Amino acid sequence: MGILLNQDSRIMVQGITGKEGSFHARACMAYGTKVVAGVTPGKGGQLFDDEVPVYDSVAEAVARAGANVSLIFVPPPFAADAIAESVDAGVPLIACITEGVPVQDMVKVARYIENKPVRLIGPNCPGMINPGAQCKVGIMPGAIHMPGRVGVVSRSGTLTYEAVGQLTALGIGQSSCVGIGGDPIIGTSFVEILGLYNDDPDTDMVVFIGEIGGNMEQEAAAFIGEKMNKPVCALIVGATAPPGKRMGHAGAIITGESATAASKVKALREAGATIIPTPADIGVTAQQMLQAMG
Amino acid sequence: MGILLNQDSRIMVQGITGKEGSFHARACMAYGTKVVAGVTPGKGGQLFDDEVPVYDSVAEAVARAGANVSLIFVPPPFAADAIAESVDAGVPLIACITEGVPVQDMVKVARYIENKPVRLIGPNCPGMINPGAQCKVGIMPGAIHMPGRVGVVSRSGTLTYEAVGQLTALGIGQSSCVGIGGDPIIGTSFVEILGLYNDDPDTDMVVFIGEIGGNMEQEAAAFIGEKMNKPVCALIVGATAPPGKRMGHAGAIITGESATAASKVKALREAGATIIPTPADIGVTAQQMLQAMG
Amino acid sequence: MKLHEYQAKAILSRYGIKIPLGHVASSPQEAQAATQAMGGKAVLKAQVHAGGRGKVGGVKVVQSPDEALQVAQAMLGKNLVTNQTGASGVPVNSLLVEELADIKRELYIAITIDRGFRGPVMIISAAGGMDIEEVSSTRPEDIHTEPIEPILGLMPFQTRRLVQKLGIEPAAARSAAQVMTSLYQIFVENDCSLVEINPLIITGDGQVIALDAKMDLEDDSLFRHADLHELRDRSQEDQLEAEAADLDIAYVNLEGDVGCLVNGAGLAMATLDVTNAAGAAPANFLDVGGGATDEKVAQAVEIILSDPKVKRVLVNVFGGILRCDVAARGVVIAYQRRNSNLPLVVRMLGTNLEEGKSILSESGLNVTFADTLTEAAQAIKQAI
Amino acid sequence: MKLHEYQAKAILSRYGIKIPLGHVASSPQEAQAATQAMGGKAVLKAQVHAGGRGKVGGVKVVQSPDEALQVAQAMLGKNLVTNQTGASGVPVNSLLVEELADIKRELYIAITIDRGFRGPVMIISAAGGMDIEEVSSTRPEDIHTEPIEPILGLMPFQTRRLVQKLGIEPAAARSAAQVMTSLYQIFVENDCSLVEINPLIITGDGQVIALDAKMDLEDDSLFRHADLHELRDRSQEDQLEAEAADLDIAYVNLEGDVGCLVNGAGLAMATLDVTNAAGAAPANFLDVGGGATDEKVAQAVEIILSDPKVKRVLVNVFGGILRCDVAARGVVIAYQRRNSNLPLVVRMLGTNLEEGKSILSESGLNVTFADTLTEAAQAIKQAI
Repeated sequence: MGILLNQDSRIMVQGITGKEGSFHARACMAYGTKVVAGVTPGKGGQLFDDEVPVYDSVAEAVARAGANVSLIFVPPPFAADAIAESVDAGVPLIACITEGVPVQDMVKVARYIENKPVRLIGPNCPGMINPGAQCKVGIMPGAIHMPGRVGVVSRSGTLTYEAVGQLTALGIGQSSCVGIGGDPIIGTSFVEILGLYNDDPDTDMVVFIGEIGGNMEQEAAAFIGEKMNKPVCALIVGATAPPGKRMGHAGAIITGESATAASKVKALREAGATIIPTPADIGVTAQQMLQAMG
Repeated sequence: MGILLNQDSRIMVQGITGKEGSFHARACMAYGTKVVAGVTPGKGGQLFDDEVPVYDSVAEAVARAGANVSLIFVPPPFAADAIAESVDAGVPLIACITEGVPVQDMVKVARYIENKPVRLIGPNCPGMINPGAQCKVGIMPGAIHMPGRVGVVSRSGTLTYEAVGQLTALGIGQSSCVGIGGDPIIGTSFVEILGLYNDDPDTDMVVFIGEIGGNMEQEAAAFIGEKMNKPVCALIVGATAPPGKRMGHAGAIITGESATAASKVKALREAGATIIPTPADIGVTAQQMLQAMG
Repeated sequence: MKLHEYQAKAILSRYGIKIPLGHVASSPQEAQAATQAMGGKAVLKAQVHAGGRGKVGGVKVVQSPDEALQVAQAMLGKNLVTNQTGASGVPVNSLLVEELADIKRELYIAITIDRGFRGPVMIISAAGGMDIEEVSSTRPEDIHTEPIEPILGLMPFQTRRLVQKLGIEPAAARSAAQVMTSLYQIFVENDCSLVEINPLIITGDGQVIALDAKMDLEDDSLFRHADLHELRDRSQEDQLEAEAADLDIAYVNLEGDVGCLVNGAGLAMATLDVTNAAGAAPANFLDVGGGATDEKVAQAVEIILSDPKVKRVLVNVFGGILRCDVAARGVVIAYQRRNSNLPLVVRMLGTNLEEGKSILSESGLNVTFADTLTEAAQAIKQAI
Repeated sequence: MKLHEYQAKAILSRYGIKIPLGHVASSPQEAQAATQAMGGKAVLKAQVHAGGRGKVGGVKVVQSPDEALQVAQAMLGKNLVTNQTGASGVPVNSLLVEELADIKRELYIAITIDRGFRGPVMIISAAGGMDIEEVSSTRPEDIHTEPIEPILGLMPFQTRRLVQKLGIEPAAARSAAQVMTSLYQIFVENDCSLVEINPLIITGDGQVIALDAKMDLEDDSLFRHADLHELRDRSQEDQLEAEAADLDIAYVNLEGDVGCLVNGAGLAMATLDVTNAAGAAPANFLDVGGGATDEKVAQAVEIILSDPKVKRVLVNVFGGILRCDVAARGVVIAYQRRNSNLPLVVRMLGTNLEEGKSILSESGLNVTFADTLTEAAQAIKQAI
């Protein structure tokens, strides 16, 4: 069935009346996602596109529309509030797409959600999709996906689409795809997503796409080495980025040995992951592994 | 064996070189308690009373002396720091005797210790004692206690001694006695201590002593009604205190219906606890119950 | 520690909360001039550390400067007795002269510490202007409580929820939310045990104004607020209670004639309970504390002996931290200093008991010893 | 956003951290006068947004006002090239003239965000004055990292531990701990991504002074610090990078000749990787972002085209949020505005792909289409 999302996922869009929110709410709906509510304070009572009720608060969206997943598009200064509102209302799964959330806001949010029964994906992420359940909670182009048994996880947006595009072009479907986000502080780590794929009976292998910067890929490598019982193929991008330069993602800045592509590739290889040679080889590498698995 | 403490409890005294700390460290040692370390920043390297090594930090006391219980006597402005230092060093059990800790310091400490493997007793409490293990971690007069099978729990200091004194005078020993403290925000509630007594094979019954103010006694009553499988006799003091007056403990201020003695007595009686008619009847009530139990 | 309304309002104003134009007057002439400056009409409010002043003439609207003069003359220098004061009341040493407000709605908003939540909660009600404890017991559904996570502070989604519960019209919603946010900041930054705006009013033109304000500072945190400590007004406190507080002794003045000295708040309450049960009435609650010296005990006993309604004294000490000989010595010192011969019942237990008893026996005081709480209560009942 | 040393020090000083007496000079005469005022000796420090200035003549001690004049003349108005700048360096527009310090010890102290801890950590080392990344790789045991729990803040037990690790003598310990506490306050209250004092010195007479200071503000939080935003010095930034930043485009100037326009940081890095792998060298990293309009794409392409080293352009767009037709239209607009005929390789996928292709085909530009990353890299290699 894939991870995080399933046929019972009922999505509310926080910021549905905004430019981004409305565009992507429509795209999610067009993909088949059950978008059951929108939330925009002060605009409660409206109907979005004549079909989705808009509420003033998340609590109302939960109580009246039975929403159980939040998809957040509010502007950066209000993102922490939107996340906290969903957590407070007991929403168990939240994807925050918003880019540019102040780091110290996320420091606080990270503490707030600790030990609470909630999973936050992002912020600054493309979201997640489960093609088999026709459920898309994010900004990825739905059409490139196809149902299948390969899990994809990445820090990035368009690079995830690139990976998915290569897979689909070769007829390899996806159980789920998750972009965990590129910010310094995010809700869910690589390790946690790998753990979900590991436990998902409908995922046979995982395509893992990391980047330079930080040491999350090393943590993932440790998990792959110790716990993962499914094959993983891994790509690290940014090998040719100049040191000390910031490459868009707050994460993609090389500081210290562990942040280099070489260090990450080494850790993943030693953990038993198959290394994808270049970003152009994602699909073919996965194909070879699937063939080897029989 | 009683609760919280046992023969393996190795106590460090934070603030051992202060007036209160040194007095009570000696009293604990005289009782038979294994006081293995003292902590006073800047005084590391000294020997307290020619036998207890003093360290600059809790981490050192843990590493070098194997301390596993902290007893805190530092002045109120430094109490939160002392607690946090013990938590940070991985000490699993802390009793903070200090009276007058700023409430907002405790608000923060309460969040900090949440979900950490640590139990904090107090602050503003007499501490805890396990007569059978000859282990006293607090300021209660050791001599009035005797080993036995009755658990005592109270918010208060001297009133706990009163209760113990009455029990011992009738030859009724105690498995453990715990004073949880009178401040608005404390580390461990009545309910948690009742739970420990409930699970302790060496406790046959519990003497419970509550006060006016707050609604912790109602929570305890709910626990007694639903979970407690041992008899409880309960006293509530402050019935004749005038409403709206603060009676020393920050807790003992009557606001709202649930804070009254009558409301608490009712809840406890309905939960199946035996009500101790007046503070003078603690011992005899326990005696009658023990006789009834056979 | 309590603040006066005008002191609390000055702090509110510093945090951006709107308050009425006002002037503190300590003489009738000042009140007259202030009323004149406000256009001839004003409200005069007695500045006392007690609620319930409105029902007993502590708040008066005046229609002219001359009326202000007369009303101020009648109020200043007198004691105000409300349902929250003792029979003697509290002195009115200053008046807050304020412009009259155009009240459309009256709301209640406060922050205090919730023990169960272990942190601050905001309490709101649309039934502002009333006694909130009465609202709480008669119409609990009109009160909403919002816990505030310390790591996040009061979040916008919470102020939106509160504003919605209060049914505040959109025009005033933003200001009301801002008041809530500021109030939380005030609570935290000043280590309050209570901040309360009752009523928070919405005016005809949609302004949100704190018409009254109450602010209690947490005593244990005053050491980090030297500036606030200076706002203390001792004239508003019970003199014996204030004296005790200076000595770090917990003391509450009661109505009976049995002076009580106990160590420990719980045992002190228990002592009140058994004394009452025996048919005697305590004159006070007094917890001398654990680490007391003989001098501190002596000062505590002197506070008791200086209370004219006290006819007999009960000492109940469980000698743990406080040793019995120290307590005994303190009692004797105080009786000698005060030259008192009031009957004395002493019940002591614990460390150095015998020494304590002999100190008292040899002192020549009119002392009766008791071994148990019951005996102590009986003895004090008969000690008159 | 980076601050100059003198700006950072002014903030440190406001939080009670001692800094040397200093004066900012933007002319040689000012430097001379400031040196005179300091008693004739001083250190002149180039105010540039780059580390490593000491090794390339950016910090000079002068022994007289006249020497200050000469040194300042040599430094001001020139570009300083350090190991952290590009080949053209950064302009020196001002000097910090500071009194000489009596250095007994040099320590390192900084706060930044630790991703693993999800919060701020304090980093200290007794090896102050050196490049901390070098210390970190060669002597990791000399660096200590202390996580700071946001709910508690930096606690005294932590500063005691840090002071002990640094082996600070008791006389200076209290000041050093106070510096740490203030530094955390600075970090939080100003939404920093980095604050660093290197070196923090202890003087012969036991004073603790910030001899150098670095402060980076987190860009995403600048909206709540209008005052800090004003401290921005655009002269220190790469002009194309600054222009891109103003347009909210992530752009990094590189050394090659392939201008790259990509949407998404991850895909942009992947594009650099495959371009390099094919033997061509990127002139830049450019992430135009997801919600771009044709005008924004046009401006991004114009930035690329205005870079004189660019000889060919690679567009790699995964049309999800950004539609292919919008991207195509933007590219055409820019080429037309700039009147450019540089070879163009376009690889597009996703929404409105065919429309995008036909816009480009019909534009008359010298365009080659590619379907895959591999094809795109090969095409750009040959497009010269």
